[in-house]
Amino acid sequence: MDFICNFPFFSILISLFSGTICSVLPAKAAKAVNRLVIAAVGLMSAVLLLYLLSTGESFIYWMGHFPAPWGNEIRAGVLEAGMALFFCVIMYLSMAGGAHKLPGEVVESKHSLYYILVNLLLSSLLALVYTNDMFTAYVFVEINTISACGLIMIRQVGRTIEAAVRYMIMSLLGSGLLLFGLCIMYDLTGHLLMSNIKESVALIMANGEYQIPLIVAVALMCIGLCIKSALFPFHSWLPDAYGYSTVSSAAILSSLVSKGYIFLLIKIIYRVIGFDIFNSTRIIDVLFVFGLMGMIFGSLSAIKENDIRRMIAFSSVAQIGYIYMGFGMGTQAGMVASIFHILSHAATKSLLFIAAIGLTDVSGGSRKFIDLTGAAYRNKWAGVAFTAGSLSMVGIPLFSGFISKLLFAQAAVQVEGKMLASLIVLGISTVLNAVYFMKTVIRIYTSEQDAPYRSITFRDRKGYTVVLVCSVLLNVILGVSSQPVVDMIGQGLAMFA
Amino acid sequence: MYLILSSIFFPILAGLFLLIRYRTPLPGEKRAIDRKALTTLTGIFLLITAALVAAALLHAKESFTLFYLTKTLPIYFRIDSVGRLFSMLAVIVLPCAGFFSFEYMKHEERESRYYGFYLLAFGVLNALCSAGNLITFYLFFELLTMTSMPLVLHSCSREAVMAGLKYLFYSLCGAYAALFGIYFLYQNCDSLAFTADGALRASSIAEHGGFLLVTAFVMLLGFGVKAGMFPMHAWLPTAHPVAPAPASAVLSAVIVKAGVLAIIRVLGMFGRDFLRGTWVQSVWISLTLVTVFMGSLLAYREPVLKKRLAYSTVSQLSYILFGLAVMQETAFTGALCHVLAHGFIKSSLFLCAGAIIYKTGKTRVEELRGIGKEMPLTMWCFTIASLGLIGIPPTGGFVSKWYLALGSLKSGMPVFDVLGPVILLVSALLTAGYLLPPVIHGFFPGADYDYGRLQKKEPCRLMTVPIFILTTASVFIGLFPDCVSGIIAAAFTGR
Amino acid sequence: MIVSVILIPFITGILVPVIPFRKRWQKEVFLETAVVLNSILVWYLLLHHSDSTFLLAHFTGNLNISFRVDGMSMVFAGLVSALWPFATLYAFEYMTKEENENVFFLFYTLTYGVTLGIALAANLLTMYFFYELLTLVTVPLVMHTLTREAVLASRKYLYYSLGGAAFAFLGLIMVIVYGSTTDFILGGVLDPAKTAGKNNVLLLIYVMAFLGFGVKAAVCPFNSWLPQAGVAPTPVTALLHAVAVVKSGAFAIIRLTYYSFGTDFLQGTWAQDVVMAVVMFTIVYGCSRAVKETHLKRRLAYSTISNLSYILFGAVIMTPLGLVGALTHLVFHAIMKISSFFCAGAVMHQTDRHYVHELNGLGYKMPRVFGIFTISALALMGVPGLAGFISKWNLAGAAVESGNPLAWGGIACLLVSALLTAVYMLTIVVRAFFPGKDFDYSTVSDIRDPNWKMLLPLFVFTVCIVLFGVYSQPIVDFFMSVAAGAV
Amino acid sequence: MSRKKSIEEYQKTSAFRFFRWLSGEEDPYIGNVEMCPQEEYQPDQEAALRREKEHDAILDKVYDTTHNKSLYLFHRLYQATSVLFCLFLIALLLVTVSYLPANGTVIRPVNNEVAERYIEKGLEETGAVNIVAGMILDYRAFDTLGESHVLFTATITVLILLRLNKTEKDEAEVNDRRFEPKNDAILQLVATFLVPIIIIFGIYIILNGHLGPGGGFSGGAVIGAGLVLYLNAFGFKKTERFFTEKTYKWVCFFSLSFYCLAKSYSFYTGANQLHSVIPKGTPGAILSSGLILPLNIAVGLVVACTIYAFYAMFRKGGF
Amino acid sequence: MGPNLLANYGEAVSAILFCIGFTNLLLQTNLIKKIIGLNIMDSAIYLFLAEKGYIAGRAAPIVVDGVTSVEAYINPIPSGLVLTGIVVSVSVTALMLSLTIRLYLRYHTLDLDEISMQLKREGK
Repeated sequence: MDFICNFPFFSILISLFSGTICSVLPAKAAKAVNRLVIAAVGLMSAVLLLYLLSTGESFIYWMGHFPAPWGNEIRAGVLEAGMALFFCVIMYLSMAGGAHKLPGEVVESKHSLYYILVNLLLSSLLALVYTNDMFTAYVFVEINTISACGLIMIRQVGRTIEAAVRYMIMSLLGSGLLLFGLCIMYDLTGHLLMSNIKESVALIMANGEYQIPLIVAVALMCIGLCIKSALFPFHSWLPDAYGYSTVSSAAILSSLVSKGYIFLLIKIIYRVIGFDIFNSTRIIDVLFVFGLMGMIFGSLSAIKENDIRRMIAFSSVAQIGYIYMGFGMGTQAGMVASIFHILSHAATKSLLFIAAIGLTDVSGGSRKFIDLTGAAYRNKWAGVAFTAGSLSMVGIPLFSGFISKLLFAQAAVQVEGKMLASLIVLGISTVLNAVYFMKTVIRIYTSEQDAPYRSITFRDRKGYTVVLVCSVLLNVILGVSSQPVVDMIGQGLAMFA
Repeated sequence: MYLILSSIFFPILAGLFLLIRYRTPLPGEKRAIDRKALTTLTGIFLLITAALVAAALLHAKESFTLFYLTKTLPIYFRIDSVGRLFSMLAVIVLPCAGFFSFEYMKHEERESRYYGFYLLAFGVLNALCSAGNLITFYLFFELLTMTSMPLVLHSCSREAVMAGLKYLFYSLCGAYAALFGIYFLYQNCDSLAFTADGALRASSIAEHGGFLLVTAFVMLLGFGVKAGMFPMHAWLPTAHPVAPAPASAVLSAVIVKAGVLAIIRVLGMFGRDFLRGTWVQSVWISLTLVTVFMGSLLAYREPVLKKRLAYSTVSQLSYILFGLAVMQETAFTGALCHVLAHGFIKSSLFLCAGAIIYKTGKTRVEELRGIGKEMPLTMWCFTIASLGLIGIPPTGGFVSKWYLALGSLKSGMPVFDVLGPVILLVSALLTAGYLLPPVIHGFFPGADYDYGRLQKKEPCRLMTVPIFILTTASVFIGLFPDCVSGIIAAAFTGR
Repeated sequence: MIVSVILIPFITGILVPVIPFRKRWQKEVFLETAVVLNSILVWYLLLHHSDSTFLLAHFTGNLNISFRVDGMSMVFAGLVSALWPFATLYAFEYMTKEENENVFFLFYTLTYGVTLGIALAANLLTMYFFYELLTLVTVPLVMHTLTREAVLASRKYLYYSLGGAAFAFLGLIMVIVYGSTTDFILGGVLDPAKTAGKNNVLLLIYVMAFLGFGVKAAVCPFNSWLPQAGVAPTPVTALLHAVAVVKSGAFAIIRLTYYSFGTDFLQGTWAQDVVMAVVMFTIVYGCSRAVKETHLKRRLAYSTISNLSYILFGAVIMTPLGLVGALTHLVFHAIMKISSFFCAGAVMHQTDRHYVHELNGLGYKMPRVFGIFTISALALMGVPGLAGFISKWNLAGAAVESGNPLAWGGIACLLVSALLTAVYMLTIVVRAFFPGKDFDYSTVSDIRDPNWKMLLPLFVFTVCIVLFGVYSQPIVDFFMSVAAGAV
Repeated sequence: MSRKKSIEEYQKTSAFRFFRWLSGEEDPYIGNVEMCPQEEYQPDQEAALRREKEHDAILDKVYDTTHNKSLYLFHRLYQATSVLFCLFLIALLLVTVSYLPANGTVIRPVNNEVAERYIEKGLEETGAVNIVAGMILDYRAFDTLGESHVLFTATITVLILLRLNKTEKDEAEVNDRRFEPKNDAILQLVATFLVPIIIIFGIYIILNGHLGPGGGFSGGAVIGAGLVLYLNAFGFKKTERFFTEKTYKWVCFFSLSFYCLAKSYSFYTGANQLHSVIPKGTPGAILSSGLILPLNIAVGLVVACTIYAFYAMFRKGGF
Repeated sequence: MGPNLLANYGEAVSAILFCIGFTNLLLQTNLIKKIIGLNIMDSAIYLFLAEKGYIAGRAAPIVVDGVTSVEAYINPIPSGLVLTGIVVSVSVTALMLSLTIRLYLRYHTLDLDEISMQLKREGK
């Protein structure tokens, strides 16, 4: 076994451990450790990704001295490594982009706690990505949930706490369903490791003995994860949570946390249930319908919204709808599109949140559109970045959003029954996206003579600008040279099977 | 070739020259217009044009292609008998009315514009008469509308402008309806060059004959607008009263005849045999008859003289159209005779009305009591012309109406062969009813008329001579119809 | 080479705000030189084109960004590059009264490049890419004045365009999935083996894509952005909203219909009927609205809506002759409309009057401008001897020849529209030249024709209108060969 | 009936208009070509303000629960649907349950080779007599590592939520004094007896985790309970002598670090097939079963501290 | 209905409890009741797991007298899972409680809807 194979384990471990370490460090040092850990994990993931690409097959890593059905395991394939790398990049950007706002949002004495949470969140995300064990996944889902809740309410205004409560309630419902589904699954298969469950599931499907409970279990798990990732009817917690938490939190939450759950769902679909078995159930239709509804209603809510952050948050609902629509298509292509959209949406959403904060900064801290008038002139970089993000969301070629739209549409065409519905909704949703994003873009580029915050000028922050530029670049790179990424996703999915 | 071209382009260039050289000075601009020079120049131009046209007419058939719009759309000129006939009308009426207007327009503003467009319209009219195919014809048909519109709205009062626009839009509407047909003709004929006996390909007739009938009907309706045919006649009574009298004369006598000319051409293109006995013919005849009757009726109850004459024009033009719609040689002869007769008579009547307005300022019929005593020469001409229009021998109107009725009876159509002449007759009676009262009141103002206020108001020669010439011409046609019958016969066969 | 003609405007545009010009004329000379140079390059390229495809970049899968010169692109690129220098010249003079010139010229020049990109695109994806880009680079131009109206207009413009592109995108997908390639090939690229049994869906998507691209071409339910976008400075309205942008929509539809889906596939289907009905309705609707409209530029914008649908009408006849008609009108209408828009702009620039009823009597004071306006009005009406007649003739000829009864109805629409065109154009002319008896000339006393920078383009366009009206044979022949796929 | 109409009335009829059109006096559109300027768009500030006020009023009305009949009805409906929803869920799950393998029997998927090996070789491989402890701390130690971090994370979030600033702290302390049982004799006496016993019992549980029922978590909870009792009896003043926030921080830190590092070592060696140097010891002895004992101790410490910290936080937001 | 409902009475009870807890957590407006619902839900799951481990007539999995045969002990895995689950549940409950305390201190009510209303009134 190559040394590199330890990297997934290392990355989970150091991020977990750094959480502990940060608890005894002062804020400055905690920040440094946090950045360092993210960077290190990112680096390791990159190396791992290259390694996996060169070997061309995934590997399994024992967590302990015992092999498959007895001990814990983690597993690394191209997709996992790529996701880990991507999560690190986004997280780094989000943290760096929101760093300058942190003192204003969080009480000084709690900064180090903030970094602890971020580290733990990272570790839980990594664990979700790499794990090969359902129960481990459950445990880390809980870490993820709790730390995300912490990230929401670390900025202590009434809204965030309420949002945190709502978030927790929904998450706990989701966890409960997930756990219950897991238990039933365990009862039916007697295993907790994904690959073993999959074998048993295949047997069950072949025997036909426990089919009904199996499907119920799968449904429970799916719904649990849907709730956690704020699929349309379960999204009520989302706007406040994303809209009022700290910038970095919002960026991380919307681009990573929900994506972690979605990735887990993908793993469940591929590694636990089996893609074909999953597709033969009605569940994908439900996901499909919810996805479509999310695309429309999320956008509609976003249009009605008068607050830029909440608007972006509602847009996330719509985008998650896209992802579930991809699942709902039940084809490999749909899945690839969904995974690509996870990436592209994560890149874009964090960019949008960070850029939005730059705009509100120069508008007296107000997030109302009326006050944002002309903000792009006051903070040029943020304006450009926000525009780029919006264009990506709308699906203009050159940006990542276009590719995901393209992939979705191509996937949709291959699904006989769902083609028209998805294509039309895709079109409508693009129109709606255009409406609210372009409304904002035009608003920030409108200069009115008597706008109240005209005199505010942007204090140039190098770091912030660099983050913006990097995010935009990331977006454009995903948009322009998407082929390697798509290939990689395909390869990764192949490794799942 | 050069004669025809020069008869077209000389007046156009002359008109442009007048428009530019004598353009009206704006307030603040220190430039005066030498009115005398302007009128003299215009007169010379008119005469030269008339001479050129006359010379062109004398030439036997001549045809040439000026250039090609597209590969299959030549701008093609050819003088045939029909064109010659209409040219004759134009070449007499236009200079007369032109000279009349030298006096009439004395007090109007912006004379030069009037003369300029007058010459332009003359040129375009010449081109229209000598156009050799449908596209060329259509081109100048549109241009005729454009160039004659400024004549209508010359006074620039609100009503005049509105009337001008109305004229414009009605005409364009008609032209476009015609264009619709042209598109289809183009596809279904070998060429768009005029002929008298149908240019449609036999295969096309067989294939979509029904639709071609629709096309024909649309074209007839479209060109009928210019000729004041029923549903689209309304522009005439609006445009005439506001236009200067000589312009009305030209409009009513010549320009509306362009519509007639067009319809003759269209009939030729489709071929009478193709249309005869179809629903197109029936509907068309009904329309013309409705127009005839309605026009007379409206004229009868109209108090304003010029407007009354305008309604009369509506009615009389449909006589011509009726003659064409019968599609029979005698009726055709009658129709073409009526073209000439009505042209001379109506221009004469309008000029008379103009002279009265010019001298006395009276526009309503009931004001004209005793006018015959004041302007005897004018009123005599008016009387003779009126009689002609009613159809009293030996004027031109009688001959034409005779032929029309005869042709209709000969045609053997169901219903219309008798109904037509009856309506024509009734209409003639109505004509008498609306034209004779001014005459009677003019000469016999009644016992209570105050002869003391009477004063000689006879206009100057520049006005009376054109009126006289035109009246004479109308009588001449009636006395010697044979001199045109040759041309008409040739026209019927399309030579 | 082919990329350089797209890049030069980009570079020039970006340089405008960057280079610190000391005097205004320096900037003007710089811009004009660049634009003219680029146009010359384009023409050189068009005249010496080879049939090879230039591959710029792989995008994803078998999709790539590539360029090629074929007949259609020759038409459109030639048109655009011929008009642009004049429009730029005109813009110099016009913009003396507006603020933020640099930004304006930046995007104005960028638009040139993007439009050429649309024209020279070798496949649907590339075209779609530039199509979206076009929306983006033109929005700042619409927004230029930054008044509330302008902002509303640009917002609407964006919504409509992006929304339309979203549905056009579906068409792109169909071609990607069901076509053998996305390259433009006359006659279509759909693979019969793949499409078997899916015709109705494909047709539905075609209709959606048609309407999607139709948004830029202001097809009826989606046209309201165009009149509103008239708040932009006139050079923009004239060049972009009469030529570049809206014609891109029409161009895209032609590409979609003739080069991607293919006429064989579409002809005689319900989809053709639907789009034709839409187009016909737009023709009449645009004109009727123009008649009602009192704002000069908006009136012209409505006129554009109607005229664009002429082009589309030609396109949806779906015969080679229809394509010829469409192309003819594409080119001729561009010249006519840009000329009338420039007249309107000249009036606004010289007199600051925007409404039709304010134009009384201006004809005497600005005889050149209004003379040219009259000619363009007549041309738009389709008076023989001017360019408009030829294009309408070709359109109607194609419609008759197609033997499609609906197309025959379309001819009627064309003619109704021509009549309404006369109504809305000639009332202006009449007002300008025949202001009425009691008109007070002192109100127009200090108004005069604009200077040569504005007049030169106008004169050139007028000459073109007349020239094409009288002698259009070579250019129509060229269109014929394009439609036959011989170029 | 030939009633004569007045002129005005007549002029309104369509017959009259038709006649006017016939005689060319009126046209449908000629008169309409007249133009007048359209009104410019004017943003109305007042209207906007009014709208805003109305919006507020509506909000007030909607959220006025006491006076709102429909809201009350809505609540009732809400409750009813809640019950229905619950019943539906129950029905669904009962159906599922009815299809599950029968309980208590041997031949079930659950009783497979996994459980078999744990039972048969657990003692040998982990050295723990308590098979469950062996399983969670050795076979499936990764889960447990995560589990302890869940607790850690929760503590952090509670800290974030409830920990007070220096200034607030003083105030809270004053408030807290009022609730604190002041020198309750009975309580103190009982506590003096009980607390050592409880803590010793807790320690026993921890240390005996690998040998019998018990383990770090349960033992830690017991110790925590003892500490809480002590705090209640004697107040913060006393506890702060030996247990402050700093103590808590470091105890947690060291315990967790140890846990992390120890498990990392074991994972690393396991995964790379290296030999672990940690001796298994004799099964049944107190110093046996490799890392399980130290880990139990670490977990116990963390849990004890955490339980105490929770209590302190809930009570007054600090130690 | 499947064959094993009566045999699985323990699971059935846990399912009912789970649903009650779930519904409470989802639909109660009072925060404390929500937390109680959460705990009921979690407990139901532990009950379920415990039932899964149970095999009639066997002992708890603590090796007695060195007997390491399968027939002697019940399945140890569910017990382990329950242990882990309890820790998670404790953590989550603590977090929820502290959130409730915060909200109560701020808004003086435990009703989540009323808190939302107050927030909306605050208008930010």
